[in-house]
Amino acid sequence: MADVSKNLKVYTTYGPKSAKGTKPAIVAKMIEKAKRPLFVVGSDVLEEKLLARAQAIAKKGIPVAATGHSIKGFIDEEEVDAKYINIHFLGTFLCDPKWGGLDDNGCYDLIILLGHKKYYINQVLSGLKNFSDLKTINIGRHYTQNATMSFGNTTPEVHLEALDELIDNL
Amino acid sequence: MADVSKNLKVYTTYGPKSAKGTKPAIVAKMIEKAKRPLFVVGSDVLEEKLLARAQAIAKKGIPVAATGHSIKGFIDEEEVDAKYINIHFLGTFLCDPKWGGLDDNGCYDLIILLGHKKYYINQVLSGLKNFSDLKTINIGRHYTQNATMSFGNTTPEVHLEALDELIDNL
Amino acid sequence: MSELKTGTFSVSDLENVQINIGSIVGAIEKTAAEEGEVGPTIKPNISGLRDWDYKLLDRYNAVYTPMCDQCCYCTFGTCDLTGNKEGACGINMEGHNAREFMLRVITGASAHSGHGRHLLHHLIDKYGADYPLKVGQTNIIAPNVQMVTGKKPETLGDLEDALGYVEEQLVQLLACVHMGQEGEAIDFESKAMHGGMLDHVGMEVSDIAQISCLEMPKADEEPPLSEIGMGTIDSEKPVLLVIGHNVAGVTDIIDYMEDNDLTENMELCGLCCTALDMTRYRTEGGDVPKAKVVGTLAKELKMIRSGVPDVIVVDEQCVRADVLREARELMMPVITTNDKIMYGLPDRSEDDVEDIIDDLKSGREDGALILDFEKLGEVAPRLTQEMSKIRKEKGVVSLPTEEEFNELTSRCVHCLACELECPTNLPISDAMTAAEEGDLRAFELLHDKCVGCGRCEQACPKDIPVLNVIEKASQKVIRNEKGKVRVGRGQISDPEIREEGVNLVMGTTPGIIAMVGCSNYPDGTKDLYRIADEMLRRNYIVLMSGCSAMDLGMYQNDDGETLYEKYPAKFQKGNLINVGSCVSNSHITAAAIKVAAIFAQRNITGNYEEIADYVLNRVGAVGVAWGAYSQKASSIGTGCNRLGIPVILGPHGSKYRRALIGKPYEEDKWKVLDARNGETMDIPAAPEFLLTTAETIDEMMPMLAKNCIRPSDNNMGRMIKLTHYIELSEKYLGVLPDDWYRFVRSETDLPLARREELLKKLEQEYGWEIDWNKKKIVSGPTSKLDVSAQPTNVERLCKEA
Amino acid sequence: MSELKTGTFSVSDLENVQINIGSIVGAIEKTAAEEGEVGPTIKPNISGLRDWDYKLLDRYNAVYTPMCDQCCYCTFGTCDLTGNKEGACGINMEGHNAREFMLRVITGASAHSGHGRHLLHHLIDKYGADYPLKVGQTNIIAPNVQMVTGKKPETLGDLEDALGYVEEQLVQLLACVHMGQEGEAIDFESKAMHGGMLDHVGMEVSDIAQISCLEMPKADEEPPLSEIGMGTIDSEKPVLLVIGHNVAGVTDIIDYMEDNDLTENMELCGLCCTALDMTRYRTEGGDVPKAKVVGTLAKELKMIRSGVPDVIVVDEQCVRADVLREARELMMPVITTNDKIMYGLPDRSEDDVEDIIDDLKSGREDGALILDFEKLGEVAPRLTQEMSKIRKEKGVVSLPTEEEFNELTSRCVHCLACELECPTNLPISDAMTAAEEGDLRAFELLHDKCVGCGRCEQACPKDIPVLNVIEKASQKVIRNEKGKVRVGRGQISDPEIREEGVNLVMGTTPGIIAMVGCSNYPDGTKDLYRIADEMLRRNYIVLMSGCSAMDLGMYQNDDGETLYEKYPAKFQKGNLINVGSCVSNSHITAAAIKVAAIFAQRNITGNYEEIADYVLNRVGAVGVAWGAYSQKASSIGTGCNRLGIPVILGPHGSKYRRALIGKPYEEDKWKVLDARNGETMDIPAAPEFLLTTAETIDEMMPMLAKNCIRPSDNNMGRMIKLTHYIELSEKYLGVLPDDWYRFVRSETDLPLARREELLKKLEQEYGWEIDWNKKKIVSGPTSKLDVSAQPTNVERLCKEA
Repeated sequence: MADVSKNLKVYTTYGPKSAKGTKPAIVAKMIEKAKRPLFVVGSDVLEEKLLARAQAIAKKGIPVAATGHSIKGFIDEEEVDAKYINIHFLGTFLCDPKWGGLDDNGCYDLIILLGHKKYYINQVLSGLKNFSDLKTINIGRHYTQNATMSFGNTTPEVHLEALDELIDNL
Repeated sequence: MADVSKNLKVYTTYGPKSAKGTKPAIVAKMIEKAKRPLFVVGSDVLEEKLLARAQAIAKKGIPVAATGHSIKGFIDEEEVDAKYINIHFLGTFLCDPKWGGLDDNGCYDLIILLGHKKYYINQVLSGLKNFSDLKTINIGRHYTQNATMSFGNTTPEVHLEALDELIDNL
Repeated sequence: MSELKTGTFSVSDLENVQINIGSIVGAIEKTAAEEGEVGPTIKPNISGLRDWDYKLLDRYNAVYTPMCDQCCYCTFGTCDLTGNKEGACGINMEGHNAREFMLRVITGASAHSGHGRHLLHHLIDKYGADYPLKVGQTNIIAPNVQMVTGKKPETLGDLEDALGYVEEQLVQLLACVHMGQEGEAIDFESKAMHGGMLDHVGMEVSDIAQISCLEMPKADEEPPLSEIGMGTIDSEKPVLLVIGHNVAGVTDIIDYMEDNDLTENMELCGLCCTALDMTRYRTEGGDVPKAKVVGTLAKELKMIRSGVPDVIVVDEQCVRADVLREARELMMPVITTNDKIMYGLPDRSEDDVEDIIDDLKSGREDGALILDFEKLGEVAPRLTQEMSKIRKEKGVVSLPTEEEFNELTSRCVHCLACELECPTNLPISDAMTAAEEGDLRAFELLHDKCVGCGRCEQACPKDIPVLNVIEKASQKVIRNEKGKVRVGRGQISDPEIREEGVNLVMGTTPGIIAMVGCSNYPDGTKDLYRIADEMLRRNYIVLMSGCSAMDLGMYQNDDGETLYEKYPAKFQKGNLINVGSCVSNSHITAAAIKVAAIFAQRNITGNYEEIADYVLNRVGAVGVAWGAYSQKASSIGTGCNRLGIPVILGPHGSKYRRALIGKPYEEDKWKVLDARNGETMDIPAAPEFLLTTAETIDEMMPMLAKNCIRPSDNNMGRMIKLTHYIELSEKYLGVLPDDWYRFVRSETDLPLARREELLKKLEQEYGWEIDWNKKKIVSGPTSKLDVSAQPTNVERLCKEA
Repeated sequence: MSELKTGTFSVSDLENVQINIGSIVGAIEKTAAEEGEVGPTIKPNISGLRDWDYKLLDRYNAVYTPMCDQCCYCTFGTCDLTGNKEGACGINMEGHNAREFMLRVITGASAHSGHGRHLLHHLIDKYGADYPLKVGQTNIIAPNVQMVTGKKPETLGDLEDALGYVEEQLVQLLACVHMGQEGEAIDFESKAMHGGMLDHVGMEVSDIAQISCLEMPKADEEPPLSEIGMGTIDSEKPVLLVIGHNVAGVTDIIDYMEDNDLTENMELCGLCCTALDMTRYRTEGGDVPKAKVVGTLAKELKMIRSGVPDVIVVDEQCVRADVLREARELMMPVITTNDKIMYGLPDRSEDDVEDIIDDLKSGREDGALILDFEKLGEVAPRLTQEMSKIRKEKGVVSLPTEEEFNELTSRCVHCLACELECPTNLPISDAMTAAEEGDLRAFELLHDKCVGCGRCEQACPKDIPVLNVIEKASQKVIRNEKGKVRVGRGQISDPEIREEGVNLVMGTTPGIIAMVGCSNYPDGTKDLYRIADEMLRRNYIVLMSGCSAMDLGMYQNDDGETLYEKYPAKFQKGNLINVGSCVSNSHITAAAIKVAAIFAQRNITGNYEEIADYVLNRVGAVGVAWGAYSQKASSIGTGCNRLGIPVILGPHGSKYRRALIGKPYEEDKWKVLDARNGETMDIPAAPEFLLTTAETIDEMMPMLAKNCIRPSDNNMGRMIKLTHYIELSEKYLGVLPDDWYRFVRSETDLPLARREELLKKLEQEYGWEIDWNKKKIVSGPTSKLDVSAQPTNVERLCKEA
């Protein structure tokens, strides 16, 4: 079992509130329980091995917000409900209870993040942490303080293993 | 046994480096091992119960830097080597390898702190943390991030218990 | 109209040309040459006084205690600098903290001079640029301005030149905050000093402009007293509360109230320096103040939460950011009157008075921005009358009832979150317990110690409105909060300086204690009273300003007297002076400058270094900012520091991130030159710091006396100062100070009553040689007594250097 | 000399009076009245353009992404504001972050205008206050100055008035940073906008002053090319490196070198904008640049560590704080020349040249502060000659040898600390592994991506000098770093605007892409090349400045050509322009202002709101600060924003803490008025932001095209813009954009080649009604096509509002 819940070391801190370390199985459970989860992927997801996992997660029926130019990795995939949106816009809209979501079906209640630049997503999450009640889980390779929960800092290998475990649990 | 090593919660943070939580027995060992420990007490030590403990610690042969007006609590005590000094001055001198110490016998290698205003000592310790290699241990009632080690946030009762345990171990 | 270009014109060529003289006046160079002697630093730029700063910084080292270990200025960051690491731009922890400190200093300086600029625009508009400056009996109208800019302002318009210089320099300093500017801490320190100096120029401009135009006391030796305290406000009347620092708009309110006979029918009261300046308005010559003072920033939230004000008018500085949010809850309309604080309110400056009042009293709008002061003058008092009725009718209540109070105190789960979040870590939880048991005394004690910031409420997991609980529990105490504060007098007059200067310089008046700064006291407001009373009884001159001046007036002795009533108000030993509001702090440095100018006949014009050197070596003054808090306090203090005046801060002051502390054990640092011949003289370590903190009042007492000691003291002066140092140390610390002997140059320096005892100590403990027949010291002292020596740190001032 | 006071004088009374005209010129009010039409906002104060800001902010909401959850401004704090809690002063997270953003904006603005003030003092000293401003073929010498201050400067001296205004306002804004000032985020936002606007005035003053005096290209349509890159420096020669932004002192070095025939015997090269401005010095008319450009801030540490420079001269801004510490290690004396950066060095300005050189070459001193530029001009080149010999003799080496390199790479324990500390989280550990195995490609790739900040070294527990390792591994690449950068041309000329204006406003030139900002790219410098090349091929006008202009010149296509060589440099579609250095960014906003002035005949004098409204609705320009980094970039961007120009930042730009983002789904926000009659018009959401970030170049490409769309586009223009939007989306994202149809007002707006396909989509996917016979849209579009509509957001500009 890939233990990604350790090494929550931050190199700089935003303040006293920090993401909880979490494990694939817990993430899977939270996704199950969520009414309107959203899977938000960044451009780094286009790396081959990561993309395969991202697609697999998307195929579990979670709508995808493809940020950066990551949409390229989801265009021809069947069973994938992916739409392009800029992450800074997405972060803005997610704080707005009046936003209808990517599909006009209303707000989301759980955000799962993968494939983002660490420093960038940590900033976007800083907005969500401070100005929304949204639960956010970063399943990327770096611990991000500003998520509600986050995988710890891991090697690429352990990270892929964790994602596989997550997929198995979904 | 008073467990003062828990509740290291910070309400605001200075950065990623934080004091380790510690226990009376460990503190006692560190004092034993130190070549030139210095016991730095603040004015809050003049509270009766705390003063008794501070005096007891001082009587174990550790020189006392009495800051604020705490010297009042040590004047007539036998076996106590206490001198008044302003804590901001002390913090400055401690960063200076050329300082001869309160008794002209050279620099100290371990600082034990008790009876200070939390916000004030945390600032002084911020200077020591960033500009010296000195080991500092706060055995006060509040967790101070900028010490090398610190008791956690405790109630007055648990705190006194911990001090007694420390005294017993010295 | 055609334009004049640079060049040489013969005046006869200029026939039929209209020159707009009004706008020229400020630009004509009043070269200091006209003023007689001129110093070398007229309008110094950033590096202009660097040599002087380096001299100070060599002895008084910058000591950093970072508030944060990170830098988040640029987007390479955040960078962790812990352990003096370098960030992405190469700056290290020292450099960054020096920069942070400088930024806070120039923020404070900008607040003052930005305030001055606003006020000056307004007053020039109203009174004209050629309105003469009138500040009382003095030939030096603006000591700071003259010393720094090399010019003697005589009219309102003249002040623009000084402000223009300050603004240019402040922008240069702010530019230095940018990524990739200064790399070394010591030069940031010199820049911070520059900012502090500019601050005193900016403050002086602000205050002398308003003193001149608004009929404020002018170097008055006995200005009237004003009422102060929440207990002085008659809540049965309609209550108009003003908050801030800039009295410009409030004067229109006062005028309107008088013109419309409203003065008796309503209460006009204020918080912070606007309140102080309100009491100065038209009290030149001793008139009764036109308004009451509620208190300091620490009372802002408390006063609003009391529910007493019907309308709130805010101007600028030290106004809580949540005034509108808080007032909304209690149906108090808020009027903003200054573009520095607009709260997102609609600009009604151009609208009809009736419409504005209508929108506010109906509750359609929470508040209004009114930049037209004449309109403000009418709207505010009229609206207050209306709101008073409406709010009484609706039965607006604020503080909890007895029942609610009991519920609230019992709701507390004693998690201590409030205490850990409290800036002062006050024991709120214990007070809750006591209150639950019916004992309110713990809360009453907290009421004084509490700075009214409200962080406890933000932290409480049970949503207890902690501040309301404290206030409810302290109603009895609050009702008795009735004090007196002396109205700010402005400058110290020339005759006063002439009389007292010699005592100060020779040391027979033991020193000046200037208590400035904010109400962020570590242990409540009474401490101020203790300091002032102790030092006044010892014949020190005590100067007050701003929040400290207010808080001092809140305490009464057993006879029901405040210190303002107990002590006279001349510039003379044992006198207690309130110079005025925050910007009046410039008169404190001005007093030191004037001692040099009047008593010692030094040229001050463009002559900063010489004057600062004079003050450092001869004028025994110590600043105290016991409740150090705002950025302005850091700039005021730093301006004092550059001028050679040491400042002691309360423990919160450690959060300014840096102190300036000397090392008495570094012997080579405690030397000066004798200006008579350039020879080196040993001096004792006093002042031993320029900026430091103390933990408690008790600790500070002997520090005050010690740091009034100056190299130039004659033996009478030194004896007096040393006596106080020793007595205060024994009284408050219980011990003879470790270093008392270092201040002894000869037996005549020793306290008369204890000469023999101390001579014995010198012999036995320090190995000095004593001639017991003559009761004289034969050898021992490191510094020599030579009353005609002329101590200086500046080589060029020596005759044969 | 006696003083003129305010009053009315008849000139004949003034016989025998000498008026010092030189100092009067600046003060004479050149009332805008003389200039013809005058707008309502001459020298607006903080609240002067608040209405306009509120209009922008209502549509483009401030979005905060805090860099820190705490506030540590005052000593009540630190306060934790997480979750929008209130701190001790009542400010909440929103308010504090808005304030922080504003502080960064005014820091940037102060850097520029502080630089301008320094330069102006220097140039007026040298050339006189009446030296005429000369910026090329234009009647509008200073569009930003004229628009904001209401005055047309004509001489150097005239610029002082504009700077004085900027300084006064910046101090007002800095005052607002003080505790207890503004309480609502939205008013901090308006203040930030104010700071951004001031920045462009300050930049314009700086640049037109130097263009005028220093014989820089003046709106040149084909300025010369300059060499750029570390590979262009001949390290065999003595090398003098200058770093910073203020070319004032460097011109004296160039002159001395020419006068003493040193030009061929040594290399003068520069980093950052001083380098760019060096190449502009005396190249008016096409002369060969007098120096070489090394590159941007990202090359500073790399260049020093290369060991190549023999002497370093720094001036101000974007100079690493550790230059002195780094240079000391390599025996390179450092000369500081500006009081903003003094590094604690001794002031040698008054000393003898020989003494200075002696002290530096002997190593007695690490460096010197020389504020006298004439002295600097001699010392720097002479010292370089000397140091070159000495350093070669001593065999000063910098980068590791092969052997050391191997030791260093194998010392790495792959703990990843460097990667997590790296601002861009670069894969250093993997590169170490590869290098250990003899493969240097990974490091070569890192060399371009690495911003040269050195934080990796601070983090490394094994003390590996990571940057040296990268540089050593990349020597081959570095030797080939040889490019060309076009010398900065300054303003866009009136004839150019006249010709191109119509295309821009009507949309037939699809837009202007202005690439500004710093080299803090998320994925290396090549991205700039990709953006510019893509947009240039599509006939956009691409404007470059500062660091971006440099980095763009570092890349060559397969033919060995840089884009500067490939594309012409007129202000015309498909042209590539370098306006110049950081302060030249003002010419970008100036170009937009001039379009309104020249093409649309709008009065610009004191008429900010109308011009900004015009730009927002009609000028399809987008700014890109892909390497957003310094505070200056935030002020430049914010100045663009207030003028209605949207800006896209790279992902690091999220660390500016706030964006301005519109919500396309809020339908009521996307409306304007038709100035012909005041009727409301629906518009598409473009620009849909004023400030936002993008993750990658690929993502940004379609954003650029989309946000050049304006309500005023005619159908030809809209068709072209929409075509590019769709094509770029398909090319870079692989999909037709979701919202393409929202920009369609009629079938003529559709890309010609795909009209039928898209009409079908409109019918099938969006339910629009199509008349297939006429191939016309019958119903569906939300916005109407009306080429003569005059979109505006300002009610007062409507004829019948």
